[in-house]
Amino acid sequence: MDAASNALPKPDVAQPLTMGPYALALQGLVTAVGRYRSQPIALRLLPGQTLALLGGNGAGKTTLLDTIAGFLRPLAGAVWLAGRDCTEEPPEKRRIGYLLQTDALFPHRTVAENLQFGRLAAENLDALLDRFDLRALALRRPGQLSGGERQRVALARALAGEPDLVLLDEPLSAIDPATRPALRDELARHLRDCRAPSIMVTHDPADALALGQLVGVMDAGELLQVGPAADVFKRPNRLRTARLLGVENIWPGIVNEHPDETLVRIGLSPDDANCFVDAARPHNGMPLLAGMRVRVCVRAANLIAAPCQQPPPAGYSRLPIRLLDAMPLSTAIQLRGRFGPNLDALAYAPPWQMRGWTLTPDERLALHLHAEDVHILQDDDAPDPAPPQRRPAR
Amino acid sequence: MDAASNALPKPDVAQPLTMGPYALALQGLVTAVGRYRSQPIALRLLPGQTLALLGGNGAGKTTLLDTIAGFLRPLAGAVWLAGRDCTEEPPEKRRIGYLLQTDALFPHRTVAENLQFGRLAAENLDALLDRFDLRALALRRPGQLSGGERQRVALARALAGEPDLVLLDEPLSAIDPATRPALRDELARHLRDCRAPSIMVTHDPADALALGQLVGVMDAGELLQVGPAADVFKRPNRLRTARLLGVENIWPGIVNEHPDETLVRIGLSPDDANCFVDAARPHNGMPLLAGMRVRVCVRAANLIAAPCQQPPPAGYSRLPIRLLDAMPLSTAIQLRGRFGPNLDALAYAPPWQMRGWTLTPDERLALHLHAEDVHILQDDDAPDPAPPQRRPAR
Amino acid sequence: MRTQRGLMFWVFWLAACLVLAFITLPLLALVLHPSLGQLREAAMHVGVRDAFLVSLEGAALSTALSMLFGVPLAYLLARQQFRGKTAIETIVDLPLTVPHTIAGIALLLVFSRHGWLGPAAAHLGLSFWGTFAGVVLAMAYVGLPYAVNAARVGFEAVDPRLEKAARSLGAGPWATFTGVSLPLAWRGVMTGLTLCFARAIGEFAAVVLLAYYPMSAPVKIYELFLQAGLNQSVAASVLFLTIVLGLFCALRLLAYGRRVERVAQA
Amino acid sequence: MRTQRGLMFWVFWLAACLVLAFITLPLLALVLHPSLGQLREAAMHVGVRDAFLVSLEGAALSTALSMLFGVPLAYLLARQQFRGKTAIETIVDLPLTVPHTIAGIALLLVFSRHGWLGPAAAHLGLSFWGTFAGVVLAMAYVGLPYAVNAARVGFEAVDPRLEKAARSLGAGPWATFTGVSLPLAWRGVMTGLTLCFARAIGEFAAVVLLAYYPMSAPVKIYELFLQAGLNQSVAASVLFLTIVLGLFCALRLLAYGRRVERVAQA
Amino acid sequence: ACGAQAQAETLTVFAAGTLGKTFTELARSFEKDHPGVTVQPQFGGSVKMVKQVTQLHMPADVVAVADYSVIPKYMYAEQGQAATADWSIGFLRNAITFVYTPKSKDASKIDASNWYKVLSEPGVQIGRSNPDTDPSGYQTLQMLDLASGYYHDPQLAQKVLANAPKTNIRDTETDLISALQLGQIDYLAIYRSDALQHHLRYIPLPPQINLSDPKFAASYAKAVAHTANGSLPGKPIVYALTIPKGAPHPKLAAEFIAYLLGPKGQALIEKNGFAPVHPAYAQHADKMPEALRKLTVPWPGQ
Ligand SMILES: Nc1ncnc2c1ncn2[C@@H]1O[C@H](COP(=O)(O)OP(=O)(O)OP(=O)(O)O)[C@@H](O)[C@H]1O
Ligand SMILES: Nc1ncnc2c1ncn2[C@@H]1O[C@H](COP(=O)(O)OP(=O)(O)OP(=O)(O)O)[C@@H](O)[C@H]1O
Ligand SMILES: [Mg+2]
Ligand SMILES: [Mg+2]
Repeated sequence: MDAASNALPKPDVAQPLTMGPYALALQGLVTAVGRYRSQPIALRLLPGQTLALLGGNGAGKTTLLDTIAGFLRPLAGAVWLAGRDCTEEPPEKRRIGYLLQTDALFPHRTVAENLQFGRLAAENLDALLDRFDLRALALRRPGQLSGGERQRVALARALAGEPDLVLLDEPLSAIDPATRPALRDELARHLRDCRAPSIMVTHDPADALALGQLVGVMDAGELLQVGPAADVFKRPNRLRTARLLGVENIWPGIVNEHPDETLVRIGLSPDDANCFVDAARPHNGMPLLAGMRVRVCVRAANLIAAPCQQPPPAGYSRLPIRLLDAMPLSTAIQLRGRFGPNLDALAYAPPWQMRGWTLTPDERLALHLHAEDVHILQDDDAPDPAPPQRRPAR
Repeated sequence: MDAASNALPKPDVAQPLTMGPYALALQGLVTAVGRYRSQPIALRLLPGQTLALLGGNGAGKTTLLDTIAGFLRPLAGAVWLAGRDCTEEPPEKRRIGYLLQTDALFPHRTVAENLQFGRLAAENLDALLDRFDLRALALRRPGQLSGGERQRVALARALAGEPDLVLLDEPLSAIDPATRPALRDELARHLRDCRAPSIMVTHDPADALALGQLVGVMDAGELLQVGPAADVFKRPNRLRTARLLGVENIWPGIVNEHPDETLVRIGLSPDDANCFVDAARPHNGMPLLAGMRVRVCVRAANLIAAPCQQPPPAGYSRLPIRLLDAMPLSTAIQLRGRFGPNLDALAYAPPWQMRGWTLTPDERLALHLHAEDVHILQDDDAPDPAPPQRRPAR
Repeated sequence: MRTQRGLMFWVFWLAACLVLAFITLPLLALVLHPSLGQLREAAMHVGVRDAFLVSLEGAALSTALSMLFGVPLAYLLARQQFRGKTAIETIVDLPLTVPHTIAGIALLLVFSRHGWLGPAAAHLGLSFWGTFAGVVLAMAYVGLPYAVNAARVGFEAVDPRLEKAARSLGAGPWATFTGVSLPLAWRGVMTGLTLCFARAIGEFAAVVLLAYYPMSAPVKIYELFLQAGLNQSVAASVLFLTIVLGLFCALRLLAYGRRVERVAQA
Repeated sequence: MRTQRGLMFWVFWLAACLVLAFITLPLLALVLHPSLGQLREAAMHVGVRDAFLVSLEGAALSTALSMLFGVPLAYLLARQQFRGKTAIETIVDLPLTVPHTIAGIALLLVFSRHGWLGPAAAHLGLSFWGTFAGVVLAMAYVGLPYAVNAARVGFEAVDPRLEKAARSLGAGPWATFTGVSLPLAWRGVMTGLTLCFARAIGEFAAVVLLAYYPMSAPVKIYELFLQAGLNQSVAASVLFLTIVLGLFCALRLLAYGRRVERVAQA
Repeated sequence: ACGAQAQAETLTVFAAGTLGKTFTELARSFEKDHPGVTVQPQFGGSVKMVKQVTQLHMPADVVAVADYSVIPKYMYAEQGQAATADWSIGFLRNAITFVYTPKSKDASKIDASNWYKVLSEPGVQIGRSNPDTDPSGYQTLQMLDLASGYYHDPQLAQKVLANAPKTNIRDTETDLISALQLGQIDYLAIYRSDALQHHLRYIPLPPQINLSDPKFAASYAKAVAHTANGSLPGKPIVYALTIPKGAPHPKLAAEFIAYLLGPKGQALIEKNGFAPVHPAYAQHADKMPEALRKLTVPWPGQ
């Protein structure tokens, strides 16, 4: 049961475009606003598919949605929607349901009037109110709604009227944690029921995994990676992607030796024979030759804390660490340890595993790590990029 | 190693105030703005202590900070700061470092000039810049900084000059997930080094646990609970608190029988003998009599997924569920199941536990739950409160 | 914010009171000057009533025209970025600076019988010399900058995202303008309307050059001063002020009654 | 936003061009009217130069005074909530509505030799009759509403959170006002200053009643018209307009040169 | 010219707009002869200037108006109202005429004999000032009434006035000079002095009708102008002046008037197209300052 099971094989963004079964296709789209310019962006979505778009502040996500919706003219490329090239169409012709980064409800109209604006005037209001459970709010003005209610109305407005495409710009940010899970579930239900493809921008990897069949990662105007959600989270294709996806542990390493055909061993510290991890092979077609400098990406959730002496199960590597601190989070206990020369490891342990296990600082522990959970990337990026200056001086 | 080890015993908010060793004391403070009125708020903080304040949108958190900082006049009560009653003092006399909900950097001044404003003019600028690692940005204007950089400067401005109290209003919201962990660590470091007590408002339980020795929960103008972080998360005192703290599973139940002196058994479904949980006794002094209607709060992370047949270890209850779906999140795999008549359970399983265990929908599983992890609350709140209307019509 | 009753607060209030006294005292002196009988007399005077009517109608019409043509310009200035925008902004402010008599002469140069546009207008049966049309023309000229500037501020305060939302809901540019931008810029537009109206109704010098007859209120008040004396003319102006103030308040209510946020909320 | 070249766009531009033509044409006609020789002659005329100086100095001084007293009022209106605020707002707008001659008469009623405050002022050695002080007084009266209203808009646009930040950093109300509020409201304050200046420098009717002498530019232009005829007076006013426009542009640059955001950023 | 030189003094003169050029030149010349003295003439409609003194209580040293009857009417004591002046001097004469420009309709064929026919033609636009408030306004009406008799055409006044509708009326005729020069109107009823000072062509009307000559006072008196202030009989156009009672510098004012009535003043008056009244006429000579009394003769016919 894989959340990405109904996902496409990763669309080959280079091959010439044929609309085929796709409901949305972006062909070498170069977006621009102010002094910002994106790289050419290619993307195809099937009907009903949801793409969750992650990326740093100022990556160009909103700009991309604005271009698809027709508010910005692309510098190059085309937008194909429901079988037609609509690059030159004005926004009101495109039949796109767009939830803007703020909810953008019309403050001078009631909820019902908001839902009857423009092309939605032809819809059956009663049916709409029922579908989104808004009957009680129909006569209120947006200023009289709570944040969560506002967002629900905005969502209804974006999804109503069977649009050809749904664009959602951070639909769940600015919602407090008490309201958030319910709203996320509701959103998931509506996106499932919706025939149109949708693109949802979010800063929260959890939202992306929960709602997107596909996940895309953008940074500084470049669509770094698009693919089935689980794939992208498991195998980010670049260091920037890994960072944006919130991979907690990124260590430098050197390809050492080859224990066998299916595994490759990566040394994390040149002089410490104990400090290595095994990774599964083949590895995304990367030629892993001995001596090559690589980056090892490991999610904290995949590191299993174990007593120091306990031997790792088969297929697992063992990292001996000195505990720095342990902190209970709401979903797990966060362990921070140091190993090798000066490398930090972050691990999440389920609270029940820690029951009755009193940890003291500087205690020696081992972290076990399965070869399948080790993701190796080429060391091509700058070693530790300073956060790029995103907003140009105005 | 408990994150709350240096926390106070929960201050008894009713007892008459003596400043004692406390660096900040609020005594029956009634805050007000517009048509909003809070309940009387009592609070005491020791030097160096950090209180993380959680709560829904419009709960009154910003209003509370504004009142402490002297921008709003309380309707009643007093603010004691560093041994003096400063309820009537103007804001500029209070020596409070206040990071407002937006960063509130002066856009017409450079970073250096921002850090030399007001009482900070007397500080050593070089030392400040070095301490917060801002030397490279000193001559830029806020408009030329990225969001993360802006927040760092604002933080420096709030913490500089040895204030008597530090107030931080959502210091980490609006920061993208790539920048967030680093900034959180930096903030934690500075709060540790800081002699003054601090209050930090946040929407994120993870931030609250990571940064606060004490956690407070506010809702609709009421400080529902204050206490050591782990305590509050483990034992929320009301249903509203539990919801705001993000407790995933809240089930109705009836106190059944008493298996022994240390345990109490709660039936979750009246007719299904299999559908019960055991909770540890004594239970916060609550008299748990047979037949009493209660609410059972359980965090998803504390539910251990197990094959259906596997018997629970000693001290654990067993909930037989039918799997609804499984979704990989970045830190765990989220399992959703149904049991009894119509109750849903959410459980987080570590990814390594699920390795090689293929789950299919409708599969029968068991969830094991330790008696210590079951938290029982009185069923006094409304059964399923509609989100209160927080913003009054303007 | 807490009302800080510090020294600055009092100094500021002192300055504010001086300003208010400075504005109010002369008007108060004016209002107290005529007796009730004189006021009644002025109110019964047919010429005075006619002049008031001309002024009110002229100001209303010129304001309507200013809004009709000025609001589109205001919207363009608020929304479009183009080269020469600053030049256009300066042009719009020009009538503010020109001494009013000179503005009248400038209008004559263009709209008189032999002026640049006079003959063309005459072809259409329009004459601006000594006609109601002339009153309206002069009023519109001095009032336009206020209409444009205030409406522009109103449009600038409307969140462009609301317009985007309307467009993507299938509303064309026109439906978006009338259904979203204009209602949300209401306050600014109404402020512009009020200011333009106020400026138009008070104008004397520019109007009198084009049209002494039909007499508008300021002209009539001046004539009363010459013909009948100070008391009568002050009585008429107090009456006039009262009417205008009433209208002013009504417009203000219309402008500020509909307090809706113009920004999409997070 | 995408520049939608739809029908509405063109209709709006058409309306905008009509407005711009309406404003520009009369002024163009004015500028083209005098010959270069007449302009030179006007420029060499000592009386004209003196009058320009009086106007510029008077407008500068009255604007300075209006700002000095009007800015605190603007700040209070922008920041404080109190009962009667609407009344005060209406009072501030009053001088807009009053016909200018009436405004002059009202000022006379209060500030003339026998007026309410005239004797008191005379005690202080201040006379407003036929003095530079009178010019400044009348100019300030008609210019004040602009100063207050524009400055108020400027202050309203300053994020109160920035003021809070300043206060909690230990800056008193005064330091906060001068160090944060005022610099950030710069644009609004400067716009107010510009409008007030423009209004003051163009005023004739109110000024001429209080102070025919020292002659300000509009009075001089009127006198030139009486003595020398239309051509000289138009030449002088073109000259005057040019100077004022130059000043206007300079003020505009000052106001808009410092584009800083006035809102704390998220 | 002595005594006053010791300290700087400012003399305020309120004068009819038509006296603008004359009095400004006079002021400069007076200042040259009286060092330390500043003369500040202010110009406007005659009635407006008088009312500024009587009703707005503006301080003025000399008031000079375009119609001698204005001073008695508004400034002498009247039903309880205190007098602001009690004497006046008629010091120059003027004539009413029509000015035009080469662009005016039928400008090429108009002359002193056919003017009333040209002005009666349909389509001609004639400007005049407000007869209810301005002397030249009612003087124009009186002149046209006289012309009806003089040219034996009872309809003359009516026909000419048909071309001078309300739209062409302003407070003072000088307000219309710009309209004339910009071609909005063809002819403008105005004083001859203005015509000369503004270098405008004008129609030399016969003295029997142009109200310039006191010789014809009796026949002038038969002409009537119907205004809002009642029916006004015609009078010769004699400009008058006085020193208001509250004048700040009555002594200097008398010196200024003497200067005006002296040779230098008379020369300026003639240069600017006025006809001098020499010696000047005095009304209530007993109440005027000694120095002036000897420069005047009693008003003929009064
Ligand atoms: N109207 C504009 N004018 C000029 N530059 C702009 C404008 N809007 C956005 N930008 C710039 O374009 C870039 C991309 O902005 P965009 O809003 O698409 O980012 P984003 O990925 O949506 O970021 P966020 O997560 O903060 O919403 C940024 O560098 C931004 O500063
Ligand atoms: N200036 C104001 N005038 C009137 N009402 C206000 C004002 N500021 C806040 N409120 C109201 O007071 C209540 C508390 O607001 P407050 O800003 O303290 O909430 P908060 O807990 O900080 O919420 P958030 O998480 O959204 O920041 C809300 O109902 C809000 O609508
Ligand atoms: Mg965005
Ligand atoms: Mg808040």
